[in-house]
Amino acid sequence: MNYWRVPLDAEVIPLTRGQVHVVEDRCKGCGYCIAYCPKKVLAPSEHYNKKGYHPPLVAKPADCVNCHYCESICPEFAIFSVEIPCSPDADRKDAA
Amino acid sequence: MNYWRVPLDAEVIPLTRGQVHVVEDRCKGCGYCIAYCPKKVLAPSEHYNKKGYHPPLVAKPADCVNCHYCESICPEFAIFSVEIPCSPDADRKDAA
Amino acid sequence: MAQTAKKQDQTTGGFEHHPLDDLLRTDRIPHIWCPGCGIGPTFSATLRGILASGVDLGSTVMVSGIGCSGRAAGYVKLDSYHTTHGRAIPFATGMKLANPKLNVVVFSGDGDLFAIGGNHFIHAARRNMDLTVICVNNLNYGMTGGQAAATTPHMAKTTTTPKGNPERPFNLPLLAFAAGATFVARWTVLHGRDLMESVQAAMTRRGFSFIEVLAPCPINYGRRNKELPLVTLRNYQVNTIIKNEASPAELAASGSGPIVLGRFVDENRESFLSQYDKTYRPQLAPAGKE
Amino acid sequence: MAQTAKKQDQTTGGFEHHPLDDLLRTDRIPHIWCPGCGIGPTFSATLRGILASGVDLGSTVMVSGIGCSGRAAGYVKLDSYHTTHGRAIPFATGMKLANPKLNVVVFSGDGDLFAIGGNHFIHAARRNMDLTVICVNNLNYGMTGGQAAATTPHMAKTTTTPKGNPERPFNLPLLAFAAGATFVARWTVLHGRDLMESVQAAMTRRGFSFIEVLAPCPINYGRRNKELPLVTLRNYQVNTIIKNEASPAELAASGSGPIVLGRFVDENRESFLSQYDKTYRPQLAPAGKE
Amino acid sequence: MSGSKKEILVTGFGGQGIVLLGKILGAAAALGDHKESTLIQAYGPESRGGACSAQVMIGDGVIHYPYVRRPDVLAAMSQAGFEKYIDLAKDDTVLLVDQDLVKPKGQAQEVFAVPATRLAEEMGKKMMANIIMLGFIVAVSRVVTNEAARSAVTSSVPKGTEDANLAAYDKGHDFGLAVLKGREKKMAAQG
Amino acid sequence: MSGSKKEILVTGFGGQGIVLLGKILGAAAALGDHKESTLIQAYGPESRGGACSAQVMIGDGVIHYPYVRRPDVLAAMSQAGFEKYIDLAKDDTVLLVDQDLVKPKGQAQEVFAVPATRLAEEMGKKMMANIIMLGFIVAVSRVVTNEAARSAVTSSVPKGTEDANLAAYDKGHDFGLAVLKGREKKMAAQG
Amino acid sequence: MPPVVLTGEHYMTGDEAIAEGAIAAGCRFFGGYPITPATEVAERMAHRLPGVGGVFIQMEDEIAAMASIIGASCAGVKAMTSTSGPGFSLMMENLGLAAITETPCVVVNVQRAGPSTGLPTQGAQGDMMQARWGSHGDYSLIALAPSTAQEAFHETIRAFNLAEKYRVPVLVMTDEVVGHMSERVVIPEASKLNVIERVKARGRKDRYRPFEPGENGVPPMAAAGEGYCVHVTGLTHDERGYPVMTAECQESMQTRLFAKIERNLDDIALTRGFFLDDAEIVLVSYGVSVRTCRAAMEEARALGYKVGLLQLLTVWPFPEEAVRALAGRVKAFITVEINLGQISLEVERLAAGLAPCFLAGHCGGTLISPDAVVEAVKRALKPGGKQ
Amino acid sequence: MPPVVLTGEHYMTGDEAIAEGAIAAGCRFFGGYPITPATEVAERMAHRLPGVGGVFIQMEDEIAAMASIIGASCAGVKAMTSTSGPGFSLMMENLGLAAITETPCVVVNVQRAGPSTGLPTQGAQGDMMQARWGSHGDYSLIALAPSTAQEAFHETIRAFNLAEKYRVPVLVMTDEVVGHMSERVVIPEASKLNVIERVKARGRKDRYRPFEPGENGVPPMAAAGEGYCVHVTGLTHDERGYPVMTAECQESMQTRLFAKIERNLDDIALTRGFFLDDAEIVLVSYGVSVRTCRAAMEEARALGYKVGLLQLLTVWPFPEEAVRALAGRVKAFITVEINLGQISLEVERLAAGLAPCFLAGHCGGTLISPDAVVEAVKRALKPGGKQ
Ligand SMILES: Cc1ncc(C[n+]2csc(CCOP(=O)(O)OP(=O)(O)O)c2C)c(N)n1
Ligand SMILES: Cc1ncc(C[n+]2csc(CCOP(=O)(O)OP(=O)(O)O)c2C)c(N)n1
Ligand code: SF4
Ligand code: SF4
Ligand code: SF4
Ligand code: SF4
Ligand code: SF4
Ligand code: SF4
Ligand SMILES: [Mg+2]
Ligand SMILES: [Mg+2]
Repeated sequence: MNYWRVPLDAEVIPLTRGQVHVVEDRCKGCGYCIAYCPKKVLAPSEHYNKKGYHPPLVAKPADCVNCHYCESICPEFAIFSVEIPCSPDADRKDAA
Repeated sequence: MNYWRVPLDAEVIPLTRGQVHVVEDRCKGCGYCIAYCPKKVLAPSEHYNKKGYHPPLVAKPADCVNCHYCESICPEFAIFSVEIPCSPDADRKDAA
Repeated sequence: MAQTAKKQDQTTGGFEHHPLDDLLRTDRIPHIWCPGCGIGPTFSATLRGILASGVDLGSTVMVSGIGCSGRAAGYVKLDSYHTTHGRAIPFATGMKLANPKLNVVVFSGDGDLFAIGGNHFIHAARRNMDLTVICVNNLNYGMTGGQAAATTPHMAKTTTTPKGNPERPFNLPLLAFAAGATFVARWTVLHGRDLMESVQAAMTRRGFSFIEVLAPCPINYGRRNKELPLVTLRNYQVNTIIKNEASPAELAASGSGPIVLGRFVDENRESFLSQYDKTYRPQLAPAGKE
Repeated sequence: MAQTAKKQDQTTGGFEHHPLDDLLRTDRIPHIWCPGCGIGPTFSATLRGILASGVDLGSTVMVSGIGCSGRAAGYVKLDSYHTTHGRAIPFATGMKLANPKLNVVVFSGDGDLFAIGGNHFIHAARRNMDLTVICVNNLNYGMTGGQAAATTPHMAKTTTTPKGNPERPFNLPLLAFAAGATFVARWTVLHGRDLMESVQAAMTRRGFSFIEVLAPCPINYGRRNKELPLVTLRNYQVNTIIKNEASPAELAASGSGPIVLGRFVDENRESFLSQYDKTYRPQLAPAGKE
Repeated sequence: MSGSKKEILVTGFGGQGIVLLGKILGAAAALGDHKESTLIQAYGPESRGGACSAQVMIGDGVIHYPYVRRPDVLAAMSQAGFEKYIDLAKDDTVLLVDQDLVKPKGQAQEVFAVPATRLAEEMGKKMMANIIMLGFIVAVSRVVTNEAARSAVTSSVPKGTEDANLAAYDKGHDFGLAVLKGREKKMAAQG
Repeated sequence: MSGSKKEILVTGFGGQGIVLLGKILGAAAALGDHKESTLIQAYGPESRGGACSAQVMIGDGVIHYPYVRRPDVLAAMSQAGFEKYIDLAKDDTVLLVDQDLVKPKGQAQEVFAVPATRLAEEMGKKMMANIIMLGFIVAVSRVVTNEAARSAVTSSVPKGTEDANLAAYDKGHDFGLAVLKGREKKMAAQG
Repeated sequence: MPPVVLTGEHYMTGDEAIAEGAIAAGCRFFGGYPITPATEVAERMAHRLPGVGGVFIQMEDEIAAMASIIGASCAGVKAMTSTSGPGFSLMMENLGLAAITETPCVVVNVQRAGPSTGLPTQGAQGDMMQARWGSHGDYSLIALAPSTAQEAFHETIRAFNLAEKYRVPVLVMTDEVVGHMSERVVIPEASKLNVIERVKARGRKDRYRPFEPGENGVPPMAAAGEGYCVHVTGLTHDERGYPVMTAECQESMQTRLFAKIERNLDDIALTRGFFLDDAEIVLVSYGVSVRTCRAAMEEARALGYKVGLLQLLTVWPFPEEAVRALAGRVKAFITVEINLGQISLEVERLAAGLAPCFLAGHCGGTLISPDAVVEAVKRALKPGGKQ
Repeated sequence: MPPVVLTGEHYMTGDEAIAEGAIAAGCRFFGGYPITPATEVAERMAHRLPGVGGVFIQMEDEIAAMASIIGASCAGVKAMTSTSGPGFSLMMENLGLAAITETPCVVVNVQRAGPSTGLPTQGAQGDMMQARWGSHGDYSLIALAPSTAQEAFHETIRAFNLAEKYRVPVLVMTDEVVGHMSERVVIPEASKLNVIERVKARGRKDRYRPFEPGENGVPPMAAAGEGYCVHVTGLTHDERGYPVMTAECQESMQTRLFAKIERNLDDIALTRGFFLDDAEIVLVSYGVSVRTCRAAMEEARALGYKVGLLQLLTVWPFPEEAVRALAGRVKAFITVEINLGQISLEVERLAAGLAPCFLAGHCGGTLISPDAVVEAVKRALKPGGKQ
């Protein structure tokens, strides 16, 4: 189901290129960010953090469109994205 | 103001002839029964009851149409009417 | 002759038995309510409604909280419980659940049911608890001398709002509906027959029934707001309209415009007890019957 | 290269400062909420809304009651008060009235605000008290291990309704509206941006604002009702519709049909404080200004 | 002690303004006459109709125990109140009643009667019967001075009603003086 | 006293089922082995993530004081729990850990390790790691009999999951027996 | 249909044992509100009650819970609620209603460390004085304090028996440790359990006076719906139940309400003595701290100290005679309780200077350790030793 | 604008005097709920507060009223509520919150006869033990008891001063008689009144620890909005205000909370002695019963009995030393209070068998009569006379 990975407000937010950061030791491995990233940037990891959870792996960092959806849904303040300055054209293509 | 003395539900209740009774020592002289009797059967009295209030005077007993309005509005269970058996025709005329 | 009749009527000989005396603890009458107080007519219509409903009086109970209105429990010749301020509904809930055969009527004041007791009210309504709740709304706390209540009109004067009430009152039928009540009506003490019929209807249905009754408190509310008792009653007469089945959401909050009276909600929804029995005590539920 | 980037991102070197860290007591993070708990996203959207509103953070206060959600007050880097079960609203009321310059946000759970605290809620709404109230509705009492709440769906299983909840839940926006709230919205944790915008709007208006947030409690509610966290989120996605300005009375009580989300009420009515000042403290009211 | 202390008991039913009467009396003693004074109000749950009383103590020394034990002055505005308290009266207790509401019986002491309620009704101010009774009490018992009482009336009643209340007070006071004069004459005649 | 009494401390984080493990152990002792037994559960406000422990006392006589003072058996399913309690251990305390979650360090006693969580994951029942640990504890420490433990498992877990839980129990128990055997061999080899 | 009495051997918590005790005692209504560490009582009642024909309801708060059980009891059904400190505080107003209306009911307080929210998951015995004095005005009630799950089962039955017999609210004052600890509970057959029913109203309905004392000063009770047309009020009332607003009526009502408890102290105020015959130091304790005392007593005796223990199974009314009788004989009392000195005040009062009194207590979060008690014993025996 | 302090001579009730005392003490927030006989305090505050820049709000119940004053005080404003027994019972939970969070506030209880609704319009002193023990868990607070309207004025100011100085809830335990009685009250000029302000947080905002004790063991207090970014919780907490769920933290927090009161008993525990020098019989009393005692003392002395009076202006913390100091010297103590024995239990405890202790009390509805006290004196002096 395609729809499943589209954040509910994807249409209304400006898409740029982003770099996603994971504060690993805060993560409790709920998987929300992985499930809801519209670009499938994130993936489950194998390794454990200090508390024994599996933080997400940034599998496709280049695909991040800086939509902040992972940041918004994360219950742990453990993930966020920051904008990468780059050519707007490239961005728009990415997001399309 | 004519309307003032018509009980709100006068249209919907059957009118007969009534005899109104006052349990004087229960009365606290609020005057509701006097004000709301549609037939002006009741009037203020001069005399005091045990507690020092003026119970209503049944000024026009023959006019009572047994509508129970005084009974319904009395806060003190101090007044009530009972039906007097009489010719229905007379009644209807009375009520008209 | 007229004279004779009058004398006879006004003595206590022969005719003093008021039709409601059988439902009154006559040894406690006259009651404590002030002259012109609207609790009396509300109480009397309630008793007539109970009688009219034909329920077994031996298994009919009245529960009250604290306040002038709450004193009703002390005058009714039924099993009657005068509890704590605001707690009549949860008390009644325990009573009804412990013995589902009881018909439980809660009769209390606006402060009792909606100020301190507001939470119990909305939860009982939500549960569709099998109770009939009658609220004497006299727009203030009568018993304690006329303080603002959750029903006091905006800018009305009370002893705790000496320059006018900065708050706005609840619209009780709307609140009851929003909370989940399945029977909601509003009348005034002038509408004795309608009120009586609403009580009667409430007594014979399951679930949570709520009836608001506008009633004067001439001594504490009326005095401070230039409302002599007869003025209040006149307002009830000229400034109300009856709209049965009006949507509770449309009932104007008291203020401008006429006060809407009527029977607003009468919905058939599984009551708490019938749902509980179905789910938890099938052994008690009459087979094949809903 | 991707590999390198990944490593860099996932270390704590250089990038670990989360955009909300300035509003968090980071020395208390990680918080106590379970993996997948919906309180975190609600809290985070609230903080973003507060930031976006541009209010002075130094005069912004968070007040919570008791419950998992109520722990939020312990994580926010604002003046914050973790009070007693159900009493956040009256506590916040005293705070706001004592110092009207404060922006007071109440953040608490459905049990806290609507079970034990229901009365305070409806009265604060009625008064149009100058507060922003955010309710994490996780359909149960998380903190005490998953008992039924006033929001638990009909027939849902909890530890105190082992065969299903015989009661029906409140429709919170409808209740808030009926009580008198002048701003009412409902979102889910998936609707982070809408939620954030509602918080932002609420922060900059006077009067009583209420925002309900549907949030999963996977551990206590989810487990007993076959709702894994991702299942709940999916429900929020596929089983909701957004209808801004929908009439609260039309919001279907949860049950059949999609859950209606949106900003339902946004009404301009004199708040308690502005009315009080006008009536009682004209000396304090700014001259000529409403 | 009782020499320097006056115990005054005023009784009636709720709604008659008994407590205000007591309050004015006490304030007159305390603030006008610079004596010590306490006022105890006793009332039931209801605002109207129930028994109600005001107990005023006036003395030169500090008043510790504020309850009236044996009243020096007993004023009754209801039959029930009169009957409830008459047994506390001493031989020299000054008894005062509203003559339309109380029919004294069985007591040995002389009774001073005033038609306070009727006078008030005549003035069109039924709710000022208590102030008329106050004037009457002051005139007959002299527990406080007339000046102290008048100024206490002024400062105790709602703004705008001072004059009407003073008029009521004076009516009661004059009535009291007249009664006393009549009594003196009678005594003189008898003596 | 301590001769006839065993103090067992199991620790982990909330959500691992530590309390259920303790409850089965205690029930096995009390109902299966007909000993006296108490179980104390200690937990924080949160259901997940916080430290959590179960303290089981097993003895022949009545157990008055139910807190573990010096554990005879200490089983840890989290690093934090291990570190918190290791100082209570005696020289002869039997130490057991989930080897993937706990890295023991600094202690003198021998450590019995089991990959309980991993074994559970392999079984597709991650939440049965506690039952595997239980089997392991029983095998290694013999604080209760195998029969008592198995029947306590059956009567303590949700209906319908008995077999899966017994399988998990047996896996842990077998693992424990194997470890013991290995150790014996090693000791024999060393000795 | 599940068995009413769960006869047999069980490994269960104190909370669970309380629920089973209640069911065995005939409790058929529970109105509650969740709170750690009492929630499990409610949860077990939610499971168990409907099966035995009773009703469980989770109310909107503790005030409502308390009101609901009074209502249920007035309808003729044995009723209970359970809570912990914060909820107990909220029940105080209606506890007074139960006392003045003489409505039998049982309130379980599984104590945790306070004040306020305090330490919700950790035990204490800090509500013992509140149990006696927490509601406004003078009133009298009964409070019991079990120290084991087994006692919790039996004392809950005793609580119901006393409540029904004396028409009084009875408190079961347990704590988090007993509440959450699992241990063996042996439940006898139903026929072996002593279950007492309230004395019901009998005779001519028009002559019945709801508050006219019968035997033992306790009025027979008519339930709603039985045709006696009672009026029950929280106002001061006469024997008819009618409010009478006089000091005289207050006096006569209160005198009887206190007397019905005081006159029956022998039946109510249960204590248990351990090694009191030769004791020089007497530990006075109740609830979970009795466990500490029994462990400490063994240790102290092993060290040669003559230590005895007075266990208060009934804490209120305070078993005054038991303390007075020892006061002349012993070298010291040590009250052992998880608080900063509550029941110890009563012990001190009753010792009347005849024996020095000490407290081995702290403000909660854990048990008193047996060591602390042994230390207290040593100190008490030091000449002139004051703590 | 009306004057802040109503300097001059007034004839007012105790309730009114309390309101004026509060205003004079700087109270600027009142959250209340009407109840006889305390309503007049609220009503006067409703009139007076807005004029002096304060706020009055009538809350939906007493729970909310109590919560609102704690919130207001945390916002930096002196705050009060008033109630009577039933409402006082409802305030108990949040009273514990005020205690554990060290929030200054004043709660007035105008006592009426209970339990439950009891005699709403008639006085008693039946909530005195509840004042000390009514909330769950161990906590410490201050309770004062004025006996006249004049004292009511001054003791209300003292209540605010103690509340602010020690960051503790302070109770003014008066009763219907003092509350509704009118008498002369002389109000000094504002400049003659001693008004104490709380010690505010100062210094670097990032270094401030909200519960780190300052002078006298009391932490300086930061109000919301002052930039100190405090966290305040009803959970057991450390000096940062952060919850710490251990018995150790509980111990250290509680030790300080109790010590700040105990160490300052000299400042807090006010008593007044009358004729104690030669007294053989000492009446111990407080609040309105002091009036009875003073009348009775005059009568008894006139009869030749050497009677003295110890008036407890502060009832909690109990002025233990004042009683202990007398215990060895006097023939008997008679506690005079309108209840069935509450403060008398403390007197008995502290007398420690050195002097027999009696109670002249009843359960309310009227004052104790001076005659009853004189009788008690006579009985106490009879050899072997026990009441
Ligand atoms: C806990 C508690 N708080 C306050 C009161 C005082 N009180 C008695 S009646 C009442 C208000 C009554 O108002 P309402 O319910 O509207 O009844 P009314 O007298 O107007 O009929 C109050 C505040 C009380 N008895 N108990
Ligand atoms: C007076 C009182 N009663 C009960 C409790 C126990 N209690 C703590 S949190 C809670 C319910 C919390 O539910 P909710 O507000 O929905 O928060 P959640 O944990 O679900 O976020 C309860 C009943 C308490 N602390 N105080
Ligand atoms: S910012 Fe958006 S695109 Fe980038 S990782 Fe997060 S959810 Fe995916
Ligand atoms: S949403 Fe947050 S907590 Fe959940 S897996 Fe992603 S980073 Fe971890
Ligand atoms: S019954 Fe009707 S007509 Fe007759 S007196 Fe009463 S109100 Fe008038
Ligand atoms: S309505 Fe009743 S109380 Fe009023 S005047 Fe008529 S009879 Fe009297
Ligand atoms: S005070 Fe008001 S409500 Fe109470 S009895 Fe009097 S008129 Fe009725
Ligand atoms: S119990 Fe539920 S609400 Fe509480 S933290 Fe866990 S998931 Fe969240
Ligand atoms: Mg009212
Ligand atoms: Mg919740």
